[in-house]
Amino acid sequence: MRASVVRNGPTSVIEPIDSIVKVRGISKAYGNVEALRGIDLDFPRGKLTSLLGPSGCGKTTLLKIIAGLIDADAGTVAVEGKTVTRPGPERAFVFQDFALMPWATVIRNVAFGLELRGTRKAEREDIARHYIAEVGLASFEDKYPHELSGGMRQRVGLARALSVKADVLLLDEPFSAVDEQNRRKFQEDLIRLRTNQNKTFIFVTHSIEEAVYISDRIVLLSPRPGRISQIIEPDIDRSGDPERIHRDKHYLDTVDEIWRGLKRYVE
Amino acid sequence: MRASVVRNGPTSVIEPIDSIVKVRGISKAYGNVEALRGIDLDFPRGKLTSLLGPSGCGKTTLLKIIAGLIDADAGTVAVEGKTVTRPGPERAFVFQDFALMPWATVIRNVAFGLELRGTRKAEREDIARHYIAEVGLASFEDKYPHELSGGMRQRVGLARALSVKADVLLLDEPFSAVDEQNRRKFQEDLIRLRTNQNKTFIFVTHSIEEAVYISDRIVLLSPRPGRISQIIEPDIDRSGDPERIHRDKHYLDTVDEIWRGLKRYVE
Amino acid sequence: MATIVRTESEAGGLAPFAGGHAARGWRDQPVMLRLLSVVLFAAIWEIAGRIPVSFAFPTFFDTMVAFFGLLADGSMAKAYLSTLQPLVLGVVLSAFLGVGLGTLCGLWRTGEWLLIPMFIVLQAAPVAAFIPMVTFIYGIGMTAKTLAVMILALPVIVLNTYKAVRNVNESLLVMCRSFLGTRWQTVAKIILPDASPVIFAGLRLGVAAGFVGVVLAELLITPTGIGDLITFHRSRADYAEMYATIGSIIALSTLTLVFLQWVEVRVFRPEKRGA
Amino acid sequence: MPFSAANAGDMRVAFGDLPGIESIQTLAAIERTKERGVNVELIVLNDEDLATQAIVGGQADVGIGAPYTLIQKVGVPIRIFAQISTQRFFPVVNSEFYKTWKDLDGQDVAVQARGSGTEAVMTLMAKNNGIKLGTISYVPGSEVRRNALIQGTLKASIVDAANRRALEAEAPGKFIVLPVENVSASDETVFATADYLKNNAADVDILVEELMKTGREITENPAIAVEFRNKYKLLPDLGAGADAEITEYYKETADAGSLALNGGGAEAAADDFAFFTAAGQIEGDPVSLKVGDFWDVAAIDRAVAKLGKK
Amino acid sequence: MTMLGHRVPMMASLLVWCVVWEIVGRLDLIFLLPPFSAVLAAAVDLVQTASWQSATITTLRAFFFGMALAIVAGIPLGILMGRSKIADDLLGMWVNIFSSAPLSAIVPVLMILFGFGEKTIVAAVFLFAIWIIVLDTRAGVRHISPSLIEMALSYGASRTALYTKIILWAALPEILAGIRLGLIRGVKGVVIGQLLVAIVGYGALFETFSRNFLMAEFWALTIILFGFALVVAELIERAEAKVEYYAGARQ
Ligand SMILES: Nc1ncnc2c1ncn2[C@@H]1O[C@H](COP(=O)(O)OP(=O)(O)OP(=O)(O)O)[C@@H](O)[C@H]1O
Ligand SMILES: Nc1ncnc2c1ncn2[C@@H]1O[C@H](COP(=O)(O)OP(=O)(O)OP(=O)(O)O)[C@@H](O)[C@H]1O
Ligand SMILES: [Mg+2]
Ligand SMILES: [Mg+2]
Repeated sequence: MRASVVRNGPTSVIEPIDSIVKVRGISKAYGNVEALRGIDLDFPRGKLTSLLGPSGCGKTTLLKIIAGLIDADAGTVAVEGKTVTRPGPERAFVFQDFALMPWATVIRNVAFGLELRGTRKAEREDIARHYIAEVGLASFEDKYPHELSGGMRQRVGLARALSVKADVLLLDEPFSAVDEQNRRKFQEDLIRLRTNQNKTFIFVTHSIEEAVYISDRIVLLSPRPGRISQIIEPDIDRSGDPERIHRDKHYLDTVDEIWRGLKRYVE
Repeated sequence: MRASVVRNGPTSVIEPIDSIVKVRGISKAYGNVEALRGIDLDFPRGKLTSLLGPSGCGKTTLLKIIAGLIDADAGTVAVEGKTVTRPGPERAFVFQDFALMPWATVIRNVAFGLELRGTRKAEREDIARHYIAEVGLASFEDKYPHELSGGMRQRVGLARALSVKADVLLLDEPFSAVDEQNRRKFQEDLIRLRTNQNKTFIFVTHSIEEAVYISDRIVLLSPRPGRISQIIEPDIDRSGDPERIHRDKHYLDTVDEIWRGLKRYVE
Repeated sequence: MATIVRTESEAGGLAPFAGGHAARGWRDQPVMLRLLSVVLFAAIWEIAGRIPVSFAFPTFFDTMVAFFGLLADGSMAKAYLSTLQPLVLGVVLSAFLGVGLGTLCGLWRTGEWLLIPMFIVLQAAPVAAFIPMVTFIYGIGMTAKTLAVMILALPVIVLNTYKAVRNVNESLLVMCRSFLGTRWQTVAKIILPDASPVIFAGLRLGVAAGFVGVVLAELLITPTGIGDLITFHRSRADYAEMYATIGSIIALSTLTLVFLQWVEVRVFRPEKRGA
Repeated sequence: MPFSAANAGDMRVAFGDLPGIESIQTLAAIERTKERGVNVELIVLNDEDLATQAIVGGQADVGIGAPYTLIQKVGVPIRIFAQISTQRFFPVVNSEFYKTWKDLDGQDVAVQARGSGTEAVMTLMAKNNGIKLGTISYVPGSEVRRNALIQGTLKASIVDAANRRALEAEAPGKFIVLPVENVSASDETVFATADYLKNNAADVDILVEELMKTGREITENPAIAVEFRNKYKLLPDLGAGADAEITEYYKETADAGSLALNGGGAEAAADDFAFFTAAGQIEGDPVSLKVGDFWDVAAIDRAVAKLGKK
Repeated sequence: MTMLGHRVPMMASLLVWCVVWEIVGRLDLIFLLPPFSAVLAAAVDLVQTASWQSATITTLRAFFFGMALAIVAGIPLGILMGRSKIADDLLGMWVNIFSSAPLSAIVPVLMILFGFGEKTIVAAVFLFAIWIIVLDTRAGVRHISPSLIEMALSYGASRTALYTKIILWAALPEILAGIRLGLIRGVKGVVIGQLLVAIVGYGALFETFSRNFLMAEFWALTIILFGFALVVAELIERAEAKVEYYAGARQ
């Protein structure tokens, strides 16, 4: 176990063996607010990478550029070698505010991605039911979002992303609207899920503990304009009891180190 | 260092040497929703006590009964031996949603408690200025709430509570609307503040880490109807670097123990 | 209360110029596009006038000429002098009465129970139908017209004020109580300041309604001011003048509302209800 | 745009005011016109100007009113083709305040509408009596003015025969009816565009004949007005109570001879020229104004030829 | 309001006012105000008359045509303005002006453009009702959480799917509110149109009754009309209550 910490300038990107998403020279400004500047980044296949940084540093912007929801001013994003210009079936987004359709039941929400692709109703509901069970919501199929707690709603969002069988899951602070205790539960579930499903996760969060707890790799961004300030690979053994991670020395070291790095940006 | 964990039925309250707030047999129902049932509790003077429990277990209700903002159906609350019937000058509340007047500057907001008591303007602004500095907002006196971040707004709420020189500060999830990194900063500040000011804090939170991190005493409530399920005194040494606490074995043990206790209530 | 009170302004900042939303929309619009929009409107009018759509439909140009003609010969000023009296009087009376009643209803349950349904009915109902009746009781003078203005303006002001007072930020009320505020302090230091933007929005809607009232009074009770200009020019078949008059009252009402909004922004923006 | 010419056999009649008991004759004539196979559609408008405008705009075919001003001013070829009735208006003042025309010098009065016959009468009489009226307000509806007089919110106004009687009945002695000398101008006429008159002569003839016939019948026997009302179910909303009033009204009207028996024509036009020029509503010398500029007498001529002159 | 421990519904106070009316009416203070009971009796008689029935049909037909047009035109226009900045800049000003301007002044102009009778009344209803529908729809579309739209896009929604499956639904609460307010304004429009231009339907009845001082009938008609406006608004409100939960859920 070792916390491999790699400082890098914009050019010295570490090249992992197999990276499914490649970000090259991405810059983005909103009017005269420069959100991102020259981001080069690779996301290894089958891993969970977190983007961490102070508020407003461009995490969401970067994630949406990868998703193809926002166009970058400069630079390219390639997924599986193909340049991204708009959303594609190989990427699925999980939204901070869940983005559930309040007028649709859980099952219709989960099956919505398939509905848009024209999958037949019976078929898509079978798939949806499978993933609803997967995220632990079996028997809630016919409830409406407003009948669920925050944590449960986010599970619906996750099931929806899973059900389109995308390779890359993009999660923008999925837990920030979920209460503390449910969040903790959900984090444990996510760790389990990540090992079961062979997906690539790109995860935005504000929480250092969360990032260290669940990530294979943490990308620290500097305040606006967002640039990569550090890439950290906590390399923590997640095979055992998830609770044990919280006492892992490397876990604690990594959290402290990141906190010390970010503290100066706070207030 | 020892985490003294005391299980108790409703009668076996531990009696600390000097308790400033005494809660006896409090029950409360909203219509046919029973929120609290038979709460007996003592809050030691000069300590920070947290109320922790699953969502909807009646934490806010209990805090507001102590504040005199809600009447209990049965039972009494006594502060300094006097039975509470309504808000009093010896108690001050810090609100989860800050409850700042958007049309008033920081200084007027902080001085508002004194304004209501008829303190002269010059005098109350002096006091307010002192506490604004105390919570680290010096030079923000003439800003309006909307110009501040969540963390800064909550500091204004805290300064307002401090400036009326109440003995007991009641805080209802003061950090839940504050972002993660600012929250962490604020927790550290609060620990410092608590040692400087000789006040009694009663603190409601959802976060186990937060409770363990800052509390002298943690009261765990069971799900609705809220009853006391456990009282824990983490007894952690807070004299040194606040960051060290996160690696304290007792801290981690206590967090895990509470988590294990609460986990069954989650979802 | 079982009944949820909904007023027009509730469309939430969406109703005419209400709320910060529309306010921003109004100001952010690029000048060029707005100019273009005006030019397009004028052009369509001009073309329609030239076809002509009807012999009674003047071109935009003729209308503008007529407008300046009316301005120059003073008949416009004279008409407005007469029209604006009941309008201003009615709106001012409605404002005081309405804010007073609305606050009362917001604070006092019995008053709320007794009065609010009345105003809900009045606001929802087509009261234009009984403006002519006012003539029977109050004749054709200022009183009748002022009353017509008030019939339209009062309900919306009362209901907005009432709603604002009832929906005062609950946590500020609790805060005030926890810091030992008295009833009067709560009203003076929390309720009224917190309600003031919505009350002001209600006043703006009241002014808009007042304009409607005065126009109806002019057309249904007795034409003295702009109503007289309209009917006079219509009877003389001076349609350009008639249109110029109609346009002028709409323009005046719009300008008044924009002005009020500007005032509102100046008065209530310092703290921009962000928190 | 609705410039569409009417189909033969269709006639859209625009009323410039809400029909009241004074409209029984016209309404009955219209019903009879319908009986004779002309498909008449009645359009009731808020204002006489609107009715004229509707004719000019082609949205109605036949208007009712006395559009001298507009004919002169707009130069659109509309022509009056028959007179229905002559004016019978009664300037009424509150006896507490005024007694004679002279007292009205500089005083406020209320009349029906801008450019209406009532206004013309008042201005003409003011001129004849050498006084100048104060502000003239416009209050549509004789009934409304009557009531405002009773309530005391108006002190001087002008009302029609029915309401004059009502005033006398409700507040005897409280009001004085001021004398009106030799006014026999048109109150209501029917008019249409020259094109319409040319292309729909048959329909127009039927209408004119029926107007003349009803006018003559009522003049002979005013009680027949109520029969008309019952037969054709006219003015159903006024209730049975209106019958007495109708009888009274037509008795008086018939006595005064104000229903046109021969459709007016050049004679009526001469009276109107004198009246409206005096009242300032049309310009020019009454003698030199040409009947043909305002009237199309062909239809009355044919009707008189058929029905005989009375 | 509670009385003797029972909750008294707010609208019940209207009954109190009816009693006051009855008393004032019986005292015969103002000739304009007959006792409420007489008004009710008149209402019963009125609804049996042929002229009321035909006036009702005329009025309702004009009202529903006008409303249908306003809804059919207003919602797409509102959506367009909510989605397209250019459309919003071009039209926003006019929509704002017309939504608060004294439209009664324009009613006489309508006649020139639409002729008489039904068409003008329909136009008046349309003109009174549409702007608030446009504004509310626009606001509804603006309020849609961007993430809901991004969600649809990220799952590859086509344009049609975006509008029919997301935008229309998500803006539904505001659209309904707009329609409700539009209906109330439409009722005002139909009456004003009928009073100011062509005297038909209820306008004609109002004029007839008021000019001839048939006060009981006048008030009976007024009550019927008020009742209609309130009932229609209430019905829409019911529909709104059904979707209320997601109005909040979208913040
Ligand atoms: N649509 C937009 N228009 C203008 N500025 C924007 C827009 N979206 C984001 N920004 C700005 O760009 C910067 C980066 O925004 P972004 O949302 O990516 O940050 P973030 O790291 O996700 O912040 P947070 O942690 O608060 O979610 C911020 O300063 C923000 O104000
Ligand atoms: N005013 C009220 N009327 C009716 N029920 C209420 C009211 N306030 C609270 N409750 C109910 O009482 C129970 C306790 O509420 P309370 O707000 O005290 O819980 P809490 O522990 O503070 O919850 P949270 O962690 O979500 O803040 C909940 O089930 C809640 O739904
Ligand atoms: Mg973000
Ligand atoms: Mg709570």
